[in-house]
This record gives sequence, C-alpha cells and structure tokens, in this order.
Amino acid sequence: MTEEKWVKAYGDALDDGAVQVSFTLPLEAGPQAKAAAARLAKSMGLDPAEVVHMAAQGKGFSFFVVYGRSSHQVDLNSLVVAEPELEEMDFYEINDYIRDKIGRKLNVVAACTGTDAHTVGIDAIMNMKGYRGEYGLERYPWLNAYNLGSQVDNTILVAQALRLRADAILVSQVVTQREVHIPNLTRLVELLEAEGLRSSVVLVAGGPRISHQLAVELGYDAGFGVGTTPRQVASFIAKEVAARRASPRV
Amino acid sequence: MTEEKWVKAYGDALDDGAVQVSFTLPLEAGPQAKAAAARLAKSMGLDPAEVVHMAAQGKGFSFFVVYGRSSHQVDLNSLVVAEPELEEMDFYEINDYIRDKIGRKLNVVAACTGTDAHTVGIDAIMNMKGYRGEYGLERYPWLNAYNLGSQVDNTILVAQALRLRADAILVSQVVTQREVHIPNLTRLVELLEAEGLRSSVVLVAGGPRISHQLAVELGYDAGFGVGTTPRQVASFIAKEVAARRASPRV
Amino acid sequence: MKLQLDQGLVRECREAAGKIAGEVQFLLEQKSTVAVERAVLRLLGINGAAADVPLANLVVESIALRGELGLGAAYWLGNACKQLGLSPEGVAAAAAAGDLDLLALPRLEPRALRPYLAELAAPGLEEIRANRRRRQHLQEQYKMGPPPLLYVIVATGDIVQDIPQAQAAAQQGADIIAVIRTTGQSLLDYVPDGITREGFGGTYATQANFRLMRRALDETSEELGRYIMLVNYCSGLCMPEIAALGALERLDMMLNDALYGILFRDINMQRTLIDQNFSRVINAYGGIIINTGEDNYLTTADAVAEAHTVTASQFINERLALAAGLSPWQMGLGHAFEIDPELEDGLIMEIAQAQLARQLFPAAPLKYMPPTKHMTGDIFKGYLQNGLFNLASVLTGQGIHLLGMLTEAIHTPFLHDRFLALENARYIMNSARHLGDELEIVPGGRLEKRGREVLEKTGALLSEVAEIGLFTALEKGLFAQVKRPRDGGKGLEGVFTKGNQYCNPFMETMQAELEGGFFEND
Amino acid sequence: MKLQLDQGLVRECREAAGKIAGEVQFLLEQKSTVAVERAVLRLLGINGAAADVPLANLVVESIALRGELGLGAAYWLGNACKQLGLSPEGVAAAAAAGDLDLLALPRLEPRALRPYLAELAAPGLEEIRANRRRRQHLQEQYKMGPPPLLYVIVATGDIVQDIPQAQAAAQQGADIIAVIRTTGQSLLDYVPDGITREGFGGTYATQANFRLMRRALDETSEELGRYIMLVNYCSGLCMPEIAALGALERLDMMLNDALYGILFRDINMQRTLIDQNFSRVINAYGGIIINTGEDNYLTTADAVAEAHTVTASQFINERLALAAGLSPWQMGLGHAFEIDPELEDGLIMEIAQAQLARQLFPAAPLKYMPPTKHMTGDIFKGYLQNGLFNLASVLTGQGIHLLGMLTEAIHTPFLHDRFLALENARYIMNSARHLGDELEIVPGGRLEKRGREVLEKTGALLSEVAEIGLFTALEKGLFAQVKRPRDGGKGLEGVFTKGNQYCNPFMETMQAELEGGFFEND
Ligand code: B12
Ligand code: B12
Ligand SMILES: Cc1ncc(COP(=O)(O)O)c(C=O)c1O
Ligand SMILES: Cc1ncc(COP(=O)(O)O)c(C=O)c1O
Repeated sequence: MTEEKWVKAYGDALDDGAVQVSFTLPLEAGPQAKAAAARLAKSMGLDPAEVVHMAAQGKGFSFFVVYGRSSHQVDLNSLVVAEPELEEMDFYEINDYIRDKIGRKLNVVAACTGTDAHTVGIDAIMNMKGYRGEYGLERYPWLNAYNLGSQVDNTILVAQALRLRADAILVSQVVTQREVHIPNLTRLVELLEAEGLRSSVVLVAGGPRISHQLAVELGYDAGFGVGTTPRQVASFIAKEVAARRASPRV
Repeated sequence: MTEEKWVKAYGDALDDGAVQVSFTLPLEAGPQAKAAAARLAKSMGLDPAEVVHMAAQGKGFSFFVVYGRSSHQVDLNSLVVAEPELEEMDFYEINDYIRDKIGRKLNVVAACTGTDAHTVGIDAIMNMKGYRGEYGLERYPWLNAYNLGSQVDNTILVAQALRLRADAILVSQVVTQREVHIPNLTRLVELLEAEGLRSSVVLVAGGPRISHQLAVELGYDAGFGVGTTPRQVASFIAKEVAARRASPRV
Repeated sequence: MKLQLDQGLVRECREAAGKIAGEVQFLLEQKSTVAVERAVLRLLGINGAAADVPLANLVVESIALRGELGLGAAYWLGNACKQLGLSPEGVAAAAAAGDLDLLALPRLEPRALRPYLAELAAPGLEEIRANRRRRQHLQEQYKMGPPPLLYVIVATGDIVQDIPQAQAAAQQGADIIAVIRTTGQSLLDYVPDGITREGFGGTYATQANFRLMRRALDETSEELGRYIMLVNYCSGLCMPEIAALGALERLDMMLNDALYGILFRDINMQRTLIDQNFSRVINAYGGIIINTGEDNYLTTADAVAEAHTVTASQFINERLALAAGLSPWQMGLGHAFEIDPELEDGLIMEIAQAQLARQLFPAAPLKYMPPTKHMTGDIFKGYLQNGLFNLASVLTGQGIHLLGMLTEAIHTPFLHDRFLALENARYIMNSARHLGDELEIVPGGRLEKRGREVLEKTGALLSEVAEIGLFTALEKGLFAQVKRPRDGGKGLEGVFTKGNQYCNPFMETMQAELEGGFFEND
Repeated sequence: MKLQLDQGLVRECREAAGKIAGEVQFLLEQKSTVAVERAVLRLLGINGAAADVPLANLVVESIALRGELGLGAAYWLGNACKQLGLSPEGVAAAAAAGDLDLLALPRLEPRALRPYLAELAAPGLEEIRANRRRRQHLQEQYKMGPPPLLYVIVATGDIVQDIPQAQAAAQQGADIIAVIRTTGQSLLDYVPDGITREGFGGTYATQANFRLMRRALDETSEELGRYIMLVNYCSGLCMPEIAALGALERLDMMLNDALYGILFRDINMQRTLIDQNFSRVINAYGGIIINTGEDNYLTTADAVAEAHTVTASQFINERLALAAGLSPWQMGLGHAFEIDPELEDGLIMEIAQAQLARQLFPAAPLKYMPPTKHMTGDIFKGYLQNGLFNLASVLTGQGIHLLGMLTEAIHTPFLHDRFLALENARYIMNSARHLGDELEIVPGGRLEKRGREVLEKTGALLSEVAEIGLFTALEKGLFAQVKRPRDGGKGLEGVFTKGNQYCNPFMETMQAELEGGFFEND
C-alpha cells in the first residue's frame, strides 16, 4: 500500500479549502432562493458557504456566486491518472521508429463522423501544415494519411478503412450536447467488430470534450482532448502498432 | 408535515444540475493535478465533472475551472430562511409608529468597532444624506442618532451607550479575514451583559459579510448584510422596541 | 472615428462584386431546384406531412422522378386545382395518399394557367405582407434601447426548453433570439414536421417550432414593451423552404449566405446559389433581415491573414442581395472578432476591421460575431475577450451584435451564460456609449494602415474572382481556405434546368412588387 | 492621445500648491515627533525589543517623559556613546535594562557633539546608499517587461503564507508585491518586533518580515531574471520608522501620503505632516518610490463630483515631495478608476481623468488604482470592470498599475484571484498595447471637456486652500469629504517643539546630500 498524500483546495492559506461556485436555480431571486443556494453549496461540502452574489435572471430564475471552504480532500496516491501512455517522440524519431520497428508505411484513416461538421480539430492533426508549429500526419513520410473530412457516416468510414487497409482509424467528435457522440462512437466499434476489424486497427477518438477514460470505456484504444498535437497521436499509433506486432491481441 | 419541493441547479434544461466550480490546488499543473481536480469535483457531487481548464500558476500551484452536473437537490420547504423579520415601513410610517406606539424619541448609538476603520457602511445607515436615495437615521425626527465613527473600542461604545441611554446599538464590522469580527462582536455582548444592559437595548450588527443567522448566533437581535437600507434598520428598531414594551424580555 | 479610405478603390470593389454577382445570377436564372419547388408548395399552403414525410417533398419528388419538374411545381398543382376544383392542400393530400396522379391529368396550356396560378399565390403573398405590416406595427408601438441590438442563441435541442430560456433572455435584455438548428438539419433535404424535442447542438427548424416560439416571444414582447426578434437559419438544403416558413410565421431575421453552405456544409455550389436567390427574394418580400456568414471564414482561416476575404465576401453578398431585391437595411452583413487574443495590438486590428465594414456598408445593419475560435475553457479570460468585443462593437457602431458566451469552448449556452453575456454587453456598451464619438483615428497610424491594407487586398481578391468567376474561385479555395469542386458536394441532383414554360408565381410577383417599389416607404 | 489644457491654469495650480506646501513646511520644520526620534534610533542601529517593547520606544519614551526630547534623541544617544565608549545599540540596551539613565550623564555641548553624531550616523547612511546601489545594479542586470509595472498585494496576515503567495504572483507576472498591513497597525505607536503570523486583513510590518520577504523576492527575481519590487506602508503613527526600516531592508516603494493618515486613520494633522516630511527625506535618500493615496478619497466621496480633489491633492503631494528631496521619478502620485460602472459614458470620464494626471505629471510614474468601491459579489462583472481599468491604464500610459481583484468585495485576494488579475492585465494590455498612440481626442468633445472641467475645479480648490491654509481646509472637509479638527485625532501628544540645539544627523546629512545633487545621475 502506498502512503496517502492528501491535498485540499487552496485560497489564502494551505488547506483552507477555498472554492468558488456559480449556478442558476429555477427560483425567483429572494431570501428563499438565497437560502436554497446556500443549502445547495453546503450539500456540496462547502462550510462555511457564503452566497456573495444573487441576481434575478428574467422571471423565475436566479443566478448565484458562492465562495466557501470545501472540506473535501483528495488522496493523490489513490488517483488513477487516465491519459494515453505516451513516451512522446519527435517527427524524426517517429518516422525512424516506424521504419525500424515496423518496416512499412502505416495507413491512417481519419474522419469527423456522424452529423458533426467540425473539421478544424481533425485537420489540425492530419493536415500538412499541422498545428502549433508541428507537422500534421500527412507530412510524415512513414504514414499514409487519409482525411475523409466531416459528416462522414460510420458505414462509409468502415468501408474506406477496409479499402485503404487502415492500421489506425482516427475519429473526431466535437458536438457533444445531449451526449450525441456516445451512440455515434459506440456504433463505430460495433461496425468494426462486425467486420472483424476491431482488433487489427488502432482505434482512436478525439475532440475537446473527449477524455482518454471515456474513449477507453467506449472500446477505443485511446482518447485525445483539448490541445492534442499531431506528434502525440503519431507516437501513440506507432508504439501501439509495434506493440501489437510484438504481442498480438487475442 | 409540509409537502417536499425539490429544486436542482439549472443550466440547459430543468434539473440538469449544471454547476461551475473553480479552485486552486497546491500541485504542479499536469495530468495528476487534473485528475485530482476531477476527483475533488466528484467529491462535491458533480457527476459528470469535467475539468475544462487547467492553468499553471507559478510553481507548485494550478488553477482549475470545472463544469459538472450536481446531483444535489434542495427541499425548499425544509429551508429555514434566516432574515430579520421585517414588515418594512417608510420614513413617515416609521416616525409615526414611534410617536404612536412608543411616544418618545429613541436613542440609537452606532459605531464601527475594534480596529475596523470602514465607515462607509455605517455612515450609509446613519448619515443625513443616507444611501440609495433614502434618508439616514440622523434625519428621522423620532430618532436621536449618534454615530461614533470607526475604530471604536467596545468599552467606549458601551460607555457611550450608557451615557446616551441607548435604545439600540448598531455595530458595523467589515473586515472579517481570519474571523476577526467574531471575538470582537462577542466581546460587546459580554460587556453589555456585564453592565446589565443587554436585555434593554436592541442590538444590531451589520456589514457585507454579516448574516442575520450569524448575528443571532453571536447573541445579537439581528444582522444586516450587503445592500441594507436605513429604512430596514429603522423599521426593525422601532418594531423591536415596541414589541419589547408590549412583552418585556425576562 | 473615421478611416481615410481610397474611395476609388471602394468603387472598384463594388464594380468587381457586381460583375461576379451578375455572372452568377445569369447562370442561375436558368435553373431551379427541388427545394425551390417545395418552397413554392409551402407558400401555396401545403404544409402537412404523411408518415413523417412532408407533403411538399412527396409531391415534388413524385414530379421530379418522372422528369417533369421543368414546368415548376406550381404548374402541376395549379393544373390539378383548376381541373378538380380543389385547394392546393387538397390536391397535395390526394396526391400523397396515392388517390391522384398529378401527371396523369390533362395538361392545361402553361401560359394560360398563369393568371390562375397568380390567384392561387395571392393568399400566401398576402399572409407574408400581413406579417410584415404586423411587425412594423409592433416595432413602432414599442420603443427600442440604444443600438446595437443584442442577439443571443438558444440551443437546448428541445423547443419546450428553448422557450423559457428565450423568454428569460429577453427579460434579461436580449433584443433578438436565434434558435440554433440541430447538427444534422442542414443536410436534410426536407423540413421536418411538427414540434420537436430531440436536437443536438440545436433544435430542428420546423414550422410548428417557429410558431410556438413566435407566440411565446410575442407574449414577452408585450410584457416588456420591446419587440423581440426571432431568427432562424435559412441555409442548408432547404434554404428557400425555410425562408417561406419564416415569412409565414413572422420570423424577423434569417441566417442566409451565398457561400456558407458550399464552404461549411459541402453543399453543391449551384444548388446553394439557386436556392439562395429565391430565399432572398422571399426574405426581401417578407421584410426580413438576412445575416450573412462571413464570420465563419475566420473559424477555419486566420483572422489577420484572411480578413480581406471577409470584406470581399461582404461585397459579393451585398450585390447578390441587391439583385434579389433586398434593401440595404435588410443586409446584416457578417464579420467577426476572431483575432488571436495573444497577438500584440490585436485590438487595433479588430477595431480597424469593424470600422472598415461600418464605413463600406453605411446603410447595412452589420452582424458582428463574437470571439469563438480562440475561446478556451478559461471562462474568465473568455469573459474579457467578449468584453473587448463589446467595446469594439459600440466604438464602431455595429447594428446586430451577437453576444459571446464565456463558455463558448465548452457547451451550448446555459441560461446564466446568456445572462452574463447580456450583463457584459450592457456594462461595457453603456460605459463606452459615446467613446467612439470622442476619438479620432491618427492618420497614417497602425489602425488606419490596417484598414487600408485590408481594403487593398480585398480589391485585389475581388478583381481576381471577377476574372476567373466565383465558381472557379471556390474551386481554388479562395474563401475560408476551403476548396470545393463545381460538381461536388451535396444536393446537385436536386438542381434542374427550367423549361421554357417554367412558372413560379411567387418569384414573379415578389420580384415585380419589389422592383415596383411596393415597399419603398418601409 | 492628448488633452488640450490651459497651461496657464496648470502653472497657477502649481503655484498655489507650492504656497500650500511652503506654509506647511514652514510650520512643521519647528517641530518633531516621537516617531521621528524613534526613526533616528532605528537608523542608528537600535532595532531590538525588550519584553516586546521596541528599544526605540523605550528610549524615546524615557526621554520624552522627562521633557527632554527637545534636543533630539540622537543627542542623548550620542552623549552617552561618546562618554561611555559604547555603541548606540549598547547604550539603548543598557538604558532599556535600567542599567543606565541617559539623562543623568553629564551633558556635552550639543554643537560640539555634532561631528561625533555625524560619525555615528555614517554606517546607517552607508547601508541605505548600499541598498540603493544594489537595487540599481539588479535593475540594470535584469530586463523589465513593457510598462506599466504590475502591482499586486498579498495579505494573508501570516508572513509565512505571504511568501509563497508573493513568489507565485511574481512567477505569474507581477512586477511589484505589496504586503498589506494588519488592520490595527497604523494606530500602533510602535513597530512590532520579529516575525509575525497573526494579522487581520494584512500582515504586520516589521523589520524581520521585511527582511524575510525581501530575501524571498530576491531569489524569485534571480529565478525569473526580473527584479521584483517590494512595497510596504509608510503611514500611520510610525511613518518615519517604517521609512527607516524599509530603506535598511531594501524595500523599493512605500505607500506614503501627506493626508491619508489624517483623513482615513484620524491621525492628528500636525503629527502626520511632520512624520511625513522625515519619512519622505528617507525615501528620497533610499531611492524609494512613494505611492500617494489620493485614490482613497474616492472610496468615501463620489468619483465624478470629487475628481478635482484628487488632482488638487496630487499637486500638493508633488510640492511636499519636492520639498523633501524626492525626484519626480520617485513620485507615484495616486489616482483611481472609481466611477460608478452604471454611469453612461463613465469610461470617457475615467480616460479623461487618467490622461489628465498623465499630462500634469509627465515625469512621475503615477500609481493607478483599480475599481474597489463599486466592486460587488458579482465576480464576473468585477472582472470586466478590471478589464476596462486595465485598458484605461494602457491607453493613458500609467506607470504603476495596481491590479484589481475580481473578489474585491469579498475577501483579501486568494492566490488565483491574483493570477486571474495578472491574466486580465496581460491580455488587455497586450491587445491594446499601442492603441493610445493610434487615437486622438476630439477637440472640444465630451472627453476633453471633462479633463478641462476637472482641471478648472482643481485650480479653484487649490486657490481656496492656498488662501485658507491646508489645516483649515482639512477642518472644513475639503478632501474626501472628511472633516478633521486641527488639534484632534491620534498622536498629537507625540509632537514636540524642537529646541534651539535640536539635532537629527540623518535628516541633516540626507537633506544636504539630496540638495547637493549626490544622486543626480540616478
Ligand atoms: C469553429 C467552430 C465551428 C465552425 C466549424 C468549421 C469547421 N470546418 O470545422 C462552424 C462555424 C461551421 C461551426 C458550426 C457549428 N458548431 Co461549432 N464551433 C466551432 C468552435 C468555435 C471552434 C472549434 C475549433 O475549430 N476548435 C479548434 C480545434 C483545433 O480544436 P479541437 O476541435 O478541440 O481539436 C483539438 C483536440 O480536441 C483534438 N482533436 C479533435 N478531434 C480529434 C480527433 C482525433 C482522432 C484526435 C487524436 C484528436 C482530436 O486535437 C485538436 C488539436 O489539438 C467551437 C467553440 C470553441 N471555441 O471550441 C464551436 C462548437 C464546437 N460548435 C458547437 C456547435 C453546437 C455548432 C453547431 C452545431 C451550431 C449550430 N447548431 O449551428 C454548428 C453545426 C456544426 C455541425 N453540424 O457539426 C458547440 C458544440 C457544443 C457541444 N459541446 O456540443 C461549440 C463548443 C460552440 C458552443 N459553445 O456552442 N462551428
Ligand atoms: C472603501 C474601502 C476602504 C476604505 C474605507 C474608507 C472608509 N472611511 O470607510 C479604505 C481605503 C480606508 C480601506 C482600508 C482598508 N480596507 Co477596505 N475596503 C473598502 C471597500 C472598497 C468598500 C467598502 C465600502 O465602503 N462599501 C460600501 C458600503 C456602503 O457597503 P457596506 O460596508 O457593505 O455597508 C452596507 C451593508 O453591509 C450594511 N452595513 C454595514 N455596516 C452596517 C452596520 C449596521 C448596524 C447595519 C444595520 C448595516 C450595516 O449597510 C451598508 C449599506 O447597505 C471594500 C471592498 C468592497 N468593494 O466592498 C474594501 C474591504 C472591505 N477592505 C478590506 C481591507 C482588508 C482593508 C484594509 C484592512 C487593508 C489594509 N490592510 O490596509 C484597510 C484598513 C482598514 C481598517 N483598519 O479597517 C477588505 C476586507 C476583507 C475581509 N473580508 O476581511 C475589503 C473587502 C477589500 C478586499 N477584498 O481586500 N478600505
Ligand atoms: C450563414 C449561416 N447559415 C447557417 C449557419 C448554421 O449552420 P446550419 O445551417 O448548418 O444549421 C451558420 C452558422 O453560424 C451561418 O453563419
Ligand atoms: C497612502 C496610504 N497609506 C496607507 C494605507 C494603508 O493603511 P494603513 O496605513 O492603515 O495600514 C493606504 C491604503 O491603501 C494608503 O493609500
């Protein structure tokens, strides 16, 4: 058992638990609403919890800002840090790695799927010109990178992946309201399994609201969120393909 | 038993529990800190809890913004709404009330006590020119209002209250860091009790961080916070003095 | 506050844009689309659905399938109505039920049928004009706050949730409410029927939803003594149909752009431009303000490097709008505050761009969009970015001001995100209300230079496009850095060439009345 | 950006302020205070305490009690040192222990003792000059970011917590750290001894705390390659003592105002003005920048109606500062962004005021204070108010920029409040870096009129004060709407009239060197 290592929120002094909270209640602003806001903050573990601002927002709604001291603490050593395992390599290292460890070009097929039309994120990973001063996957000599664009249906993506003998499939999902991405991402896994393709491809999801944990839960190999760089994705793909060749999945 | 009436935080749809939280952790920004932030938010009852922003703040500190869905709800009918009981009267009504129900001018002594030098709040209640377009207590013909200013020692306040035959004592406390106001407000109650004065004066505390609840806990008759107007205070004093004459405290 | 601009260059820009628009217009007047024909049916009152398929689609598809759309859907309806003594709705219902084969009836001489078609069109036209009058009446009755108009979106995906959110926003100070559409809708080749509660990132645009929201906002307008405008999206594969429904349900503004669908939804360029033309005629007739979408360019391209593409597109949108009969006061030409907040002197460039637009299109209300692309999860910084945006807007006198949300990078707006946005705008704009009047731009300084530079690049781009034509320019990716093939994209199959006898009684009457100055005194 | 101002009027303001300052100076040169004498002892190296009472207090009080302070504390110390062959510290320790009665020793002829007193003063003076040289050296070695300097406060009440907070703030971009003092300190007639951990709303100012923080910030300066300035409060009943300790511990700035203590702490006006004079001489000598407190006026008076009182006070502070030997670069004259955010065109007035100050005192760094009074629990709006403040500052070229905290109305700043404040300033100031250069003020417009109006009222007020004298003006409540009686307030009992033979070797040498242009090339 590892030693416990607790942290609390910090405002003015170590372990003072200072936290700021804001929310709306569907109540007319007034003493009752304010008391309800304070109670809600207390339920969240803030004590004292001070409602420092209440504002009427149209009829029947009020907005609150609360400051309080949170009693909660977190044991750092009990945390499972959910991030794709990455020893990041640079552009040259990755290409050398693929050449040396795999010995052939890898095929990467990417798309923004479903009704989602946000291309900027997946383009940032794929396009020649890249992102934040880093080349995109299309520029990698040891990758064949295919960007199918946006609003791509899962069935078309699978068909293209088959046709292009994809080693890796990259899926972008940006719109997440009402969890629209969940069934869409799940469907892809089902289709790949039905085609017997799932275990032979590295399957990666990404987007600003996608976490590694969520992706893994949905049956993906990794998930990448805000600020991902092409290099991180390329590193992951290269290592993962190499690892599978070393010990193929059952 | 009254019926239960539950409310939850509201963002995009009724009962979605949407809440925003921000805080600092004494950790270097990175995957572990982010996971700790998410865990802390979960402990607060946010599920899902999404860390939408992490920023390094100097060495060893990071700042987080979290959005999540709070599972907590509040039963409105179980709330005790802690506010001074007020049927607010206007300037003329209050003066008439004192004339008719009490029949003599009331003496009100006010001060900002301890080392606290903030006069603006208590002046807003007391000064002729008043606050937010309302006359202050000095303008009330049926009140003798004495403003002792700021940085007034509790012993001096009590001596003056005796000398001026105070019917009501008003205490302002604005600086509250490290709870400096608590011992200071408590001490006044002790001094008044020692002088046998406590039950014969209406004792009121005020200041931006003073709640009615806190004031009552500390032995005051009422507490007034942000945005108090002179009228509210004068109404409270007049009613309270009248009530005590009707049924004197034991 | 004024930029010294080369007025000769401004004229050249307008001429080039005029040439570009003229060529497009010429090519496209020879064609129509299934969406245009469905819009005609909608205007004839054919609004129901059978087994979730709108009657308008059933009817138009049945004609198109047999290759007989060249005469226009109105002809086939009119032909049936006249001979069967039925209303257009009745005919459509019968055709949909399979009780009637429109194409099997004897075919009256198209030219001879025209007066009858005009009669059939009259109620729809009158309904639109009545809506226009009603809006004018309400707007005169209520007084407005100081410009710009504050515009917010609701986007719960559920019209039943949208309504209280929209009303709360109005009560908080919003002047304009846009109900954002669900992700998939722009690629649907039909307008769904009835009330809907299941959108993603927005709510379906349907006639029933329009009506519900308009009614709710009318109530709120009355309560507030302020006319609350309603907006929807007249773009995608159903552009003209949405225009028709909006005009019938008294919407006040429509997102409507010549190029947006092509660039951002990969809709075929011919399809979009034809649809766009009829939709604009309807908007013009309905007294509806359009909002163009140049702001979107800056979400895929850099706002400093590509600023001139926005200005160039504004000139093109202006010329195409004029050709469709829109008055300048109806042209909410789009632009945006999208420069990287990390850039030194970014605010100077933003002010230059906003002021340039203001001076180039003095009679247009201008739709000014908030920072979106460079918004992050840092809601505090985001709130400030919106603050500088609000400042730039009031300094340069913008007309339609879309409020930025501090949570732009996170989720569609929550109730209090909108509230905070309104509070932001109210504070900044009030505090800086006349600041623009009290400042002059230093001649030859950074700000003025930036404005002139953008104008010069605009001139160069417009003359290039005028030379190669708009279609080729789109193929080359000159806008938003997106390349689109002339015959690619969605919806090309819905484009057809008009027959000699083609007839669209709405288009004809509307154009005639617009040209005849029917609404001149508005 | 420039206001057209009546330069004749500006000259008249300076003349009136010169007259006011001259009269004050004349009256006060005849007097000294217990605090001045304690400061002399501090500079002589007498810094310990016995049973929590500082030696400086013990010694001065024992002399004062017996009515013998007219010669100055230095005389009594020198007299003892010379005869007993002890160091000043040794003498003070012996006196405090009751082993030595200073007044019982034979009294050397004061005039004859002067050279010896000058010798005793030499190490203290050299220590201060060495600190000044060291600061200069470090500031040359490290490079600074673009102006204004960003200034934040720490205020945990506990020096041990203050230090990591201050270091984090510097790492986040702060240039200047002020350690706010605990509520009661300004009314203490002594400077507490040693490290302290129990302040309220601030941390005790003590020599040990100064030293700890200076060391920590020196480490951080080295780490960042940027010199981090340290500030404390040279006001209250110990003004000159704090000045002495600050000069000895290499603080870089001092809050130091002629009127603040009178108006806001009810300290007797004579006491404050005498203390202030010596404290300023020390600051001048130490190369320390003072921050005056005009901003505070606007916390009790209205920022629109009373703006001219700020400007008038700046003129007075300037003249008194010059009289004490401060150079213009050391005059952080105070003003503030305190206009009600609900006021239409409030920003115009704020810019007018800030620009006016900028033009009236072109060589002074100007200390610009953020909104405080109109900050509320609405942290989002507060963040915006600070944003406009940051904008006004960069537009008008302020020198020392105090960052506003979004939680101003709630608590003393948390770590991330400061972080957000720095982020706010960095964003706004970078984005609007040269905007002020690109804009001109419309002649005769609202902005310029406001600037002129304030200047006119300033002129009128200054001539009134020049006529009646500063003391009477303070009795009449002409500043901050606070009235103070001439002989009321705290600390009057500590004022005494200097004897003919009065001696203060520090004052004398410092003044001589300052006048002699010793630091001219700094
Ligand atoms: C640009 C933009 C648009 C553009 C898109 C242009 C284009 N061709 O992409 C336009 C204007 C067309 C648009 C339209 C809409 N948008 Co939009 N849009 C944005 C905006 C402003 C920026 C997105 C962006 O480009 N970010 C920059 C890229 C580089 O970041 P990224 O996407 O996070 O990608 C990075 C990582 O996430 C990761 N990544 C992303 N994908 C992948 C995939 C893989 C495999 C990997 C490894 C990594 C990875 O790597 C990238 C680089 O680091 C955001 C708000 C914001 N500031 O985030 C809203 C936003 C995404 N849009 C939104 C919405 C709702 C819409 C609409 C549905 C609105 C409507 N109803 O009309 C429409 C319709 C779109 C549709 N059918 O999908 C919402 C989504 C809300 C939600 N959470 O569900 C947002 C958040 C705005 C909001 N607050 O309402 N939008
Ligand atoms: C103005 C001001 C000052 C002025 C005070 C001038 C004066 N003569 O009053 C000056 C500049 C001198 C000052 C100094 C300090 N201040 Co101060 N100051 C403020 C400021 C900006 C506004 C306070 C104010 O005037 N509000 C307006 C009045 C009308 O509102 P109010 O006080 O809430 O009063 C209303 C109600 O609360 C109620 N009320 C108040 N009292 C009473 C009493 C009764 C009986 C009743 C019925 C009602 C009532 O009615 C009033 C009208 O509605 C606040 C920040 C802020 N924006 O709130 C900080 C603030 C109060 N100050 C603060 C601090 C720390 C200080 C200092 C200690 C800093 C320092 N170390 O130097 C000093 C020292 C003061 C001392 N010894 O006490 C902190 C307190 C933090 C805390 N919660 O503990 C604040 C919150 C700023 C901050 N965030 O750090 N300050
Ligand atoms: C002109 C225009 N049309 C439409 C939309 C919305 O997209 P869609 O038509 O795909 O719903 C936008 C996006 O903001 C737009 O600017
Ligand atoms: C000039 C000046 N001195 C001192 C202070 C601080 O107060 P105190 O001296 O009471 O600690 C301030 C407050 O901001 C000030 O402006």
